[in-house]
Amino acid sequence: MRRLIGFAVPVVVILLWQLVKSTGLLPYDNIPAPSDIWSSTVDLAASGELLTNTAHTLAACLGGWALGSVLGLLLGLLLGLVRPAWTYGMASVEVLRALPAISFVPIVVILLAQTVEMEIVIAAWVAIWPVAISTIDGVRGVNPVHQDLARTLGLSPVAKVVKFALPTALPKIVVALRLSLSAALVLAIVAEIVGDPAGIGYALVEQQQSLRPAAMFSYILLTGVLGIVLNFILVWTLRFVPGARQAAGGADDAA
Amino acid sequence: MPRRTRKSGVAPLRGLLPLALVLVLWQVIGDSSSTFFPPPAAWFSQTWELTSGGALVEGLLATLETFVLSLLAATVLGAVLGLLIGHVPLAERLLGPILEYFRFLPGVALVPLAVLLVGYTESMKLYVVVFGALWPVLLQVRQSAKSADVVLSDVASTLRLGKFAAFRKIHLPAIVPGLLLGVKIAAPLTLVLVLVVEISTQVSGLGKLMETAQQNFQSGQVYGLVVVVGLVALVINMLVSGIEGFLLRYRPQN
Amino acid sequence: MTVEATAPATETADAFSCSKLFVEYRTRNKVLRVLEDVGFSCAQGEFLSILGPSGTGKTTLLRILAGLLSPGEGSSVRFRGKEITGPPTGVGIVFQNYAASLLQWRTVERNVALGLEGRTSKAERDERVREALELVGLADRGKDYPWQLSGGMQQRVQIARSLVMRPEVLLMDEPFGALDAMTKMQLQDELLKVAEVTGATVVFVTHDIDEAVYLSDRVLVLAGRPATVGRELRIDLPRPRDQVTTKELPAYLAARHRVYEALRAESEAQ
Amino acid sequence: MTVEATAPATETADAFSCSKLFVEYRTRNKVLRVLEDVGFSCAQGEFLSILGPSGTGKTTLLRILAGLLSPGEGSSVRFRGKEITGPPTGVGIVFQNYAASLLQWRTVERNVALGLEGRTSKAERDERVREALELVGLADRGKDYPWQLSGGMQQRVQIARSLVMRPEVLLMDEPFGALDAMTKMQLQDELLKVAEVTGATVVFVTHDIDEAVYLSDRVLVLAGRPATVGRELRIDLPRPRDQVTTKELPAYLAARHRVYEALRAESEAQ
Amino acid sequence: GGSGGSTSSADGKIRVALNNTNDSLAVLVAEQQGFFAKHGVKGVSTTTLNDITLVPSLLGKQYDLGFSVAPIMLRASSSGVPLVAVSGNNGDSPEDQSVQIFVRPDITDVKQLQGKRIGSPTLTGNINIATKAWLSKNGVDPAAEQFVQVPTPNMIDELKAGQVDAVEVINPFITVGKQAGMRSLGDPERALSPNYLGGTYWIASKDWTTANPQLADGFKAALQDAAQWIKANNDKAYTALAAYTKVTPEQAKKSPLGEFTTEVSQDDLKIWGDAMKQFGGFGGTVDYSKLVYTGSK
Ligand SMILES: Nc1ncnc2c1ncn2[C@@H]1O[C@H](COP(=O)(O)OP(=O)(O)OP(=O)(O)O)[C@@H](O)[C@H]1O
Ligand SMILES: Nc1ncnc2c1ncn2[C@@H]1O[C@H](COP(=O)(O)OP(=O)(O)OP(=O)(O)O)[C@@H](O)[C@H]1O
Ligand SMILES: [Mg+2]
Ligand SMILES: [Mg+2]
Repeated sequence: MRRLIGFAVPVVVILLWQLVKSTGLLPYDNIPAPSDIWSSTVDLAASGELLTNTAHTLAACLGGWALGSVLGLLLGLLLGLVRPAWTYGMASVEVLRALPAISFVPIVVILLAQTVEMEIVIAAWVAIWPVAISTIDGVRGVNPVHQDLARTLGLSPVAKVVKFALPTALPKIVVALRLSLSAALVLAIVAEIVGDPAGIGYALVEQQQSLRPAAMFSYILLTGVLGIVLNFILVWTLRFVPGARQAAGGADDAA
Repeated sequence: MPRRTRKSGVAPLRGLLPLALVLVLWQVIGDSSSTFFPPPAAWFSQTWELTSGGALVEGLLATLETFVLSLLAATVLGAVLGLLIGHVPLAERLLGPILEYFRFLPGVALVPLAVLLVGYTESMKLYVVVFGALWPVLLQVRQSAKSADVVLSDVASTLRLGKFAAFRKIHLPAIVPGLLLGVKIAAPLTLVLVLVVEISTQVSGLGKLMETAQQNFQSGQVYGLVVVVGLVALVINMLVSGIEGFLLRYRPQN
Repeated sequence: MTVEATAPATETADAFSCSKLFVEYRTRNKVLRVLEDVGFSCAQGEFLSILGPSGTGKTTLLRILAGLLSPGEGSSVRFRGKEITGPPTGVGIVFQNYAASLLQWRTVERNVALGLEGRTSKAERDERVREALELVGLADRGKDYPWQLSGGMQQRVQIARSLVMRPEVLLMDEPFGALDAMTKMQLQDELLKVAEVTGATVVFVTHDIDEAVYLSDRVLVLAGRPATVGRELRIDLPRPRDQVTTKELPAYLAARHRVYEALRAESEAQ
Repeated sequence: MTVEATAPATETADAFSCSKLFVEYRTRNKVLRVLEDVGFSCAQGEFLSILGPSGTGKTTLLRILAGLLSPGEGSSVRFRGKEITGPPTGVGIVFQNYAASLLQWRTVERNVALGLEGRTSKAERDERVREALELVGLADRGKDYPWQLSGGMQQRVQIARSLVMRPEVLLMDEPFGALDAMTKMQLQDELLKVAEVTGATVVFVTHDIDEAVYLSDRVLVLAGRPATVGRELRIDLPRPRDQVTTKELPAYLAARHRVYEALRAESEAQ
Repeated sequence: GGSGGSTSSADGKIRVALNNTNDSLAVLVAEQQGFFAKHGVKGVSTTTLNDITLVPSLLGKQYDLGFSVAPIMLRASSSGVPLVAVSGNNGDSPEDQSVQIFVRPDITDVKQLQGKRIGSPTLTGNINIATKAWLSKNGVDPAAEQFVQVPTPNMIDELKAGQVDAVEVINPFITVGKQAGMRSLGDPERALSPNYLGGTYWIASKDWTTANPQLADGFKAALQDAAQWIKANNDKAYTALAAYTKVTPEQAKKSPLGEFTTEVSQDDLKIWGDAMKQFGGFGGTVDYSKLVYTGSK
């Protein structure tokens, strides 16, 4: 019941929006009223179009996120734990992670065509960095007493990583996973807007060009909902990873 | 005592070696007549053309200005919101869901909306960029605030520090490492977002140059500008790492 | 459980008084009742020690007195006659987990100065910090960071931090636990001096029977599961006390014996 | 500084031997020399205690023996005749800062099992963990997380974690510091039993003179600034020892007195 | 999305990238009315985005043919991308106003646009080049204007909000603008040439036309048939278009269809090239004769 308070703010925002719209204070065609957005959402859902497009974008986002996160984790472990790798690689990573993925879309299109694989590559590219940087930061934060302990127990390098470095880094990695999830979703959509005519991103453009701004907003607002659902699933899944629960900030996050 | 790794530190420039190798390789085996994959020498010559009219410097300055302002705004806003929802349960319940929602909205799709409401101004760029760059700081700060040792809160309350003093002396320093991690993630992201906004509105900046080059099929220039962006990112990162080293100077060094 | 009769203190003269105090910790899969029907009072200016097996609830009790933890519904805990709702003024606390209680980003000096900032002039603050650090034998380590100190030194920084506030009430959780005999004795004497000069009330958790007897006016033994006040022993030794002469008094040895017996009896009764 | 003569042990029978050992900590603005010209050896199977004022360098010394810290250039530290370069196998350590040494994300059980994982079968591991937890009186707290335990309990978890490995050498830094007298005695006896049965060598840092005398074959007193081995005292008490009968022996009281005097003399000499 | 693959000559299949506007009507009709089949071509069309990824996807062999405009062709070709225009698209239609310059209510004359902010769909595109030529012809210095990139659907709103002073609008948004009472200052397209000027093409890579001349011929012939059919069956064409662009037939009918042609004129391309040099900062060299597909005969 107390969690319902979280709906207060959105409800107020929607009511205000509807109000300015119906009083004509906001005369722009490209900002439709919430009521219109709702009815167009219902139509899109009924036609099945919503589901198809969402499924496409979801596949691209999750594929990119999973690929990027795994690569980011491995990269982070390498750079965080192997000193020479950091010395002879970190600056390159700093350069790479600032490159705007969007300007690579045409090039990736040459290599992979306008396909979901292209979207996955673009989404993965942005998902790598938060995870890599957080992993580096996390594994280096292993408390000195724990470092001593791991050494006296004579643990293998792998055991040190699994039992000390990763759990220490976990809270930061969890946050990074959540960040890379949203980044992957946004970039999958961007890739659809400029590169691959499919999914939510293309639907946005298409609906707008077909003079249906309400339907376009349906997709934009749907994206946020999709994000919340994905995030909820992520946080929920993490409950089964030992130690990650506290890291994820508990169940309250899921709302 | 070699066993402790440095917790922070500026990445040495030797780290550019792998990238340099790739570029050299590209130059050697690349096809100089390729339209989309020209070798690095062509990047340089094509990009050099941009310096003649001052276009490159002008674009760089415009991008940097938006970047600096956006990163500052994103850091402050992210830290404030992160602390608020990390420490105040009511704020978390009230704002948590809507923030979580906003986090996933595709900022690029909102550019037209921002333009409509704010216009083709620098502040429009700022709003859009901050909207997208705020999250790493917010989430990391919130995480740090939540996981701060309870004993520290006990110290604050038994010393009867006022709310403000407790915040300034205990809660704020305790989130500094998390805040810095957030900024480290946010800084390149901010740069990317500035470029994306510039690319899609073509108001000014390196993004505008990049998009123009792309429309002109001057791939060499696109790559050259990408290199410029990478160098900017490297400098920014060194600054952030330097600040981190200074703020966390209390930590063990070895 | 026998409770030796003590003269009931008048309401206003009590620093603390508890009755029907109980505490439960709620964890994911169970509820752990730690304290049960704890009742005692501590007069103003009294030096009260709390002893008991590891894990009985001494730290828990101290946190309740400090207003950091609310006891179970129906418990009554009063400070100077008023129900405790939050940390009262004039109460200083020395935590058991000394390492976690120091601010890692502040030097020793600035850790000690923490509670004084904004409340005294800079000059007075510096002076008091210097005095406090001298008292605990760390005058020359003021500029170091906590991680550069040994365990015992960190504990002493914490003691200095609470003494520098000149509290009227001091709650101390095994403050001398990580100290060698010499340093410990020296700090015991300093503590007694401070308490006498300022008239401070001290509630002192320790595992060291000698220490409890040497310092206290009264000793509470917590025991049982959930724990309650098993015994209450008055220590009638003349003050000021002295490490050599007091400890040679037959009354000291007798008190020591009584406390030891009480502890053993309580532990075995479990 | 007087060093009482002890029979020089043969090279191979020594678990540890140090000579000309010194350590410096380099911090931003100064170099702090902590140990200077420390030389001693510890025979295999010996129980050696180290006493000394807070901040002398006991923890530092233990970390060097554990191979966790390299001493200054020119120092020699050998384990079984070989120069120490990293943590040797078969050495267990109990850290002074118990709160920091437990893994907060693992239950008590899994903290204790840590070193066994992948080295024994699951069944054997469970069995040994159960035994170790029983030994320290925490058999019923295996499923709890460290933050749900009291200070003394956390320290006991750490002890169980090192005992479960059945180490040939045990380095213990104030392991019983946060325990009440009863629990402490009980664990002292368990430790002696374990050491005897397994023939383990123990290097034991403590501030408790009684404890040092009761447990040890030999006591080293570290003192001075920088610290060195001020005294070395052999404790010739019959084994097995007993909390009541041993402590009533005149030899016990004499040894206790000697250690006390040595400590006082060293502290005052500073 | 579509799928990549090698050149598809053996089975007579051509893959055409369409955009989702009126411009794609001829291909649509050729497909639906069987004109492709009639000329021995198996057309597979995919709706995609008309922008910078088209040229890469032609080179990446994802598509064989795609819709493009003169400036893109010229720029790509001057940077060494071998492209040819297989067929024209929009033809001469005097009454059809395919581009309009809408302005804020307080602007009544072109001259007032001096130093103003103008929204354009693509800064380097044909519409913007034409607009610059038009401004220049009317005595306004295009170099003094601030051009910003605005997605066409947003133009009317931005004009309403006063964020831009003028916009370069194409259909169906011209109709939307007129209904909203916006003032138009006219069509800039005639500024470049008093006669009809072709500017939209179906393009392919040189490699593809060399390898598949029959397919290119067949494609062009099918479009020729389609153009005639559209002229004869305007109503049906509207219906097809409405279904394709997902608007109601009523909405579709509000935008005039105009003529379709398959002609590609080398001279027209040169006019574009000169205009781009004058107004678009274009400095490349182009061999115009190589840009035009002349057929297999
Ligand atoms: N946060 C908590 N959650 C759950 N149980 C707790 C918590 N804190 C303490 N306990 C439990 O409460 C009991 C009493 O703990 P407390 O720390 O008060 O003991 P203590 O008497 O101070 O022991 P010690 O002498 O070992 O410090 C212990 O069994 C402990 O496990
Ligand atoms: N990492 C460090 N950097 C700088 N100085 C240090 C460091 N660790 C310890 N010291 C200093 O070395 C000296 C010895 O420390 P150590 O921890 O060995 O003392 P100890 O004998 O174990 O004391 P205690 O009984 O209080 O635990 C102290 O003066 C301490 O301040
Ligand atoms: Mg306790
Ligand atoms: Mg120590």
